[in-house]
Amino acid sequence: MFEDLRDLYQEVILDHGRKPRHGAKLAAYDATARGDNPLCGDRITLWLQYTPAGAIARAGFEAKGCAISIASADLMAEIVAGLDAGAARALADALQTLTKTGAPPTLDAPLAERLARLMPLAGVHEFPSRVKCATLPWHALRAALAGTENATSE
Amino acid sequence: MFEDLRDLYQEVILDHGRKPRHGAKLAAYDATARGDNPLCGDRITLWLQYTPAGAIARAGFEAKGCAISIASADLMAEIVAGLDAGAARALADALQTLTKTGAPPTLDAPLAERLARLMPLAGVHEFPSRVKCATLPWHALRAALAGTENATSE
Amino acid sequence: MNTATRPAAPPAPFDVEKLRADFPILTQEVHGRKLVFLDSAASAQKPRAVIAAMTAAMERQYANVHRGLHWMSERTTEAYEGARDAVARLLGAPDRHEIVFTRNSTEAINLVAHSYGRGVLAPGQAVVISEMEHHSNIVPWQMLRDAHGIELRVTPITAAGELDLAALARLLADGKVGLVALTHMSNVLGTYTPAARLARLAHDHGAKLLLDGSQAIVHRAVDVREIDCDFYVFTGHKLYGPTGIGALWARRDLLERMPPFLGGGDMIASVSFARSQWAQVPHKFEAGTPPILEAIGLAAAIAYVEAIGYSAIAAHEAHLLDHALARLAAIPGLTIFGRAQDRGGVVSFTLEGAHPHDVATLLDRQGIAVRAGHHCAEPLMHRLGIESTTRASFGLYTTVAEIDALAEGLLRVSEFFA
Amino acid sequence: MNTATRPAAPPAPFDVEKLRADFPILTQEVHGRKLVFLDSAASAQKPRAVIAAMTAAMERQYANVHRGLHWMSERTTEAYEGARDAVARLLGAPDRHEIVFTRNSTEAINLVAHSYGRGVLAPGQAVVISEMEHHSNIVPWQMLRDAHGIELRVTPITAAGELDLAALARLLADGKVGLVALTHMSNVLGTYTPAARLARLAHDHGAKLLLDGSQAIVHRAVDVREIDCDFYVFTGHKLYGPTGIGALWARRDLLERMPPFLGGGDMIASVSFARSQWAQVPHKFEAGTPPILEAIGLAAAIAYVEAIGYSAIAAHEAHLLDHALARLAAIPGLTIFGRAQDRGGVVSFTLEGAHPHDVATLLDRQGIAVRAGHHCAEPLMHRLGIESTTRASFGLYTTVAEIDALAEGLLRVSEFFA
Ligand SMILES: Cc1ncc(COP(=O)(O)O)c(C=O)c1O
Ligand SMILES: Cc1ncc(COP(=O)(O)O)c(C=O)c1O
Repeated sequence: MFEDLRDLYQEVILDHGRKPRHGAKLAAYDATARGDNPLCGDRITLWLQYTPAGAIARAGFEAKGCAISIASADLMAEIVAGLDAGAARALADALQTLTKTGAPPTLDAPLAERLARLMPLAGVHEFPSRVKCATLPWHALRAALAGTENATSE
Repeated sequence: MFEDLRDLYQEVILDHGRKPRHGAKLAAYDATARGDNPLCGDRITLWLQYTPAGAIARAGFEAKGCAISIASADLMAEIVAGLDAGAARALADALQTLTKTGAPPTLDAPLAERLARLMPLAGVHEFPSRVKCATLPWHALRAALAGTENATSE
Repeated sequence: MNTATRPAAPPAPFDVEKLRADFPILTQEVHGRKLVFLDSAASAQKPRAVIAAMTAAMERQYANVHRGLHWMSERTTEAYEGARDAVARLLGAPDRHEIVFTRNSTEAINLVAHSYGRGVLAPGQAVVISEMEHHSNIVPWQMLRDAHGIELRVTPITAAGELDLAALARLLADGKVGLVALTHMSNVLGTYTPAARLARLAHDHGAKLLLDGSQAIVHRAVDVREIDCDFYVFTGHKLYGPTGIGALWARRDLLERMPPFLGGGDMIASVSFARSQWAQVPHKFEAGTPPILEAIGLAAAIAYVEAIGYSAIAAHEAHLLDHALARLAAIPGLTIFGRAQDRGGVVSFTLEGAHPHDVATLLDRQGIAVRAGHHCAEPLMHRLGIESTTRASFGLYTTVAEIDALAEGLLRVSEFFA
Repeated sequence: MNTATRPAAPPAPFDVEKLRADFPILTQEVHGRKLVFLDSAASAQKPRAVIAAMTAAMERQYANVHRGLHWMSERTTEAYEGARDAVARLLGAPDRHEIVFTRNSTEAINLVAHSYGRGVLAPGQAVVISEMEHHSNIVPWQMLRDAHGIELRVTPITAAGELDLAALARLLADGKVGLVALTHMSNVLGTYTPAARLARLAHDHGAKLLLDGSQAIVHRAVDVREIDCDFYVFTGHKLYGPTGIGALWARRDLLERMPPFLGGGDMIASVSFARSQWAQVPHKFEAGTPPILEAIGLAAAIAYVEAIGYSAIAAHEAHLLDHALARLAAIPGLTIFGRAQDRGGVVSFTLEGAHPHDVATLLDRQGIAVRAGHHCAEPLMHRLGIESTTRASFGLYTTVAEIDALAEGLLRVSEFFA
């Protein structure tokens, strides 16, 4: 019955969605932002800690959301650690393309590797109304990096 | 071609529409009111002179309007002379019924006779959008009798 | 119900399968499965009668209204104004001039917030809404509060999801409340509010009552004279009619006192650059070319519902609701929100271990259309301590078999996420 | 015209008889005579493509938009948002988020008068309109004037019925004017206004330009980037689309600065009783369930017009206009109003000895539908020293034979009243 849903709900997604590894506020942080999906009430708060050089050291989040958005947030938190703002934004762009088209854009080696870990989110492109679930955490990331406090996934 | 229009444009109408007998402001008057048809911009100003006893002595009007509304105003001015306010209002009601249904309501003798002279306006009931042309002067009459300055034929 | 002016409903037995044949969309398939449409509270499907009325207008008899002296315009004006009669009859309104056509319920409430709120209420007065309002009956009052210095008070609901009438009475006690604006039926909890009691309560404290009938009018006969409220709004697309049309009923004396809302053609008596004069009600509130085809479609929808009869519809839906509550309650981990004594055909719930979005997506793959989210009632979600629910809602075409399909579908969803 | 994003119009020869077959209503009879519909400027007839698109939506693919996660809602959302793309393409708008759906032109102008007028313009600033505006582009500014302390200036027209640009420049000279709001084509005189020059003139004096394209967009391609205006509004029902829908285009930065107009569902990012946050543009301006079916119908109308091509339509209508002006000028006692260099397919006139109402009624009996009255332009009537005119207006389906029927019909009317 749900065979075709396996594209959307891959094991990685179900697993990160159920048991996120980074689903907590950071004790100390340098930036934070909230993301809202006005269409459904989903919400994420993201915290970032920067390295002295200004790259992302750690990310943590609290979210109310579906399996897709929690998994996306958790994968994001895992993957952006170590990236500077420019690279993190490039990855956010790539995720956007991936979830809209299903195909990963070409990126340079270090980013390409991280993007590969996001591939389980590619299936979302077949479910237009769910794309925003996957991108909401990344909108919050952009907002935190820009120093804005709110983002929406419209 | 226009046979069926003879119901609407009877000779009496065409005649009063072309050469109204009462189409002028009264030199002295006791009441006045303006009537507007917002749907087409037609406009009538009506003046009434009362007898010492408070009946209508004379009526005069200035109007911009179609053959139907001018004829209706002119017939009205002719017919209401001598009526007290109550009788004039009863006639206005009767005209309303006549133009909406095509049939004259039953009235007492003196009024019935006057209503008979309005029968040429009965044909208007077949032309719903023209009913207001015929009733506009009578709305102004009601307003003048009530001491209000404006009436519309909505 | 005002039986005097309402056409007598034929006491036909309610045959849901026969009625379903009136709705072409119900034979559609989704993801290779027969459509089970349980999202009627968001917007209902349209019977052939509505589609045919709109098509006939466009194919055979159409022109702009009110301003035309030619045949097509006269006939179209009659049809448009005939729709006003139909709405007046539907609501039991004493005077057809009390019906104002709007785009939807939302615009109708905004009209009242603007024209009554700014034009009649004075700064320092208060408006009362409840914890279970739709955003459309919250945001316009917030905007009024911020622009016009009106206090906004929120009356609580009980644990059962009913209005707390004692609390409402306390909110009204100081006599500052000019308007009470409440839903007639919650789009989340299904709760009917006790309309006539609310009217007495409001009036006893010098306040007017507005009822948001967006959901209520779909399921039950409404008579504004019996209720004795002051404003009533509803939206066409939930009542089996087209989008793009809604209606406001208000007492004539209130409409007369309210300044206009939008300016433009058709709402004026005369225009000069120095100053314009407004047309009489309801035209004063209908600026520009109105939703003509939509009014014609709405009139057909009203006639359709009246022909079936509200009592038959209500009986059918009560049966569906009982069945749904029983079936869903038996599903492990499922929580139903709201347990009002008097409730209509919507059921909101959460399922343990599965977010409402995921539930909706998995049901959709089984052909079952439900809604998931906050249902434009975020404050109610906060009140309930949740972010969102899944909601199944019924129309007159909903069947017991569809409820069963929902229950079975939910069991599969639970398994998937187990 | 922005050929890059507009689909190439096939250079098909313009065959009016073939196109007429697309409009079912044109075969109707009125008073036993073939309908000659010369009232398209009031509202146009609908091609089969529009009727079919709306019917298909209601029969096969419908649900509420934006909030649904199920197939019917996703598809309907795509169709609704696709209509936004179609409007953006039609207007040459650089960004689809700059298109706001409204009920009609009237609501679009009210939206600007409210959100830009009260939200951005400051008391003491001025708005300029012209002597030949439709009430819809007068009354909202009067209401703004009276509520918000904005000065309303009226720029005159010349004897030919064109804007007096020197006078307009003088009105702008003191730099107080924040907004110039002008028709792009007069619905009475047919005059096209020089849009791009108006934009330069307004901008040179620090003012924004709003164009009322209700009539213009029907007859001629519009490109808001080429014109370089700031706001553009039009209404669907004149563009062969359904009633109940219109659109506002505005530069994104202006939309961002404008506070919302109506409050309710769909226009918010989050709602709490204390305060709500607005959604992003254009949703901030679309409260409640939008005109979904109407957007779908409008998209079909736009596609229909684009497939024929504006250049073919404009050429056909120019020919009709020349013919009409020649035939009517030859009728004794007939006065035509307006003789602008650049004009579109409407002709307003009076006939000696016969009031416009009587003319319209007598033409109607011959099957000819024209409009009589002030055409929602009372101040223009005053300027012309009259109360009303008769107006014949053309659509893409109008024929030379119909113009001839009008001319002959008018001769009969003259005889009747002689
Ligand atoms: C020039 C002009 N502006 C505005 C309007 C108003 O359009 P609507 O009534 O659809 O809002 C019209 C048509 O009536 C018009 O011709
Ligand atoms: C209770 C309630 N009020 C108001 C509305 C708003 O209706 P609309 O979006 O048609 O304006 C809805 C439906 O969305 C509703 O359920």
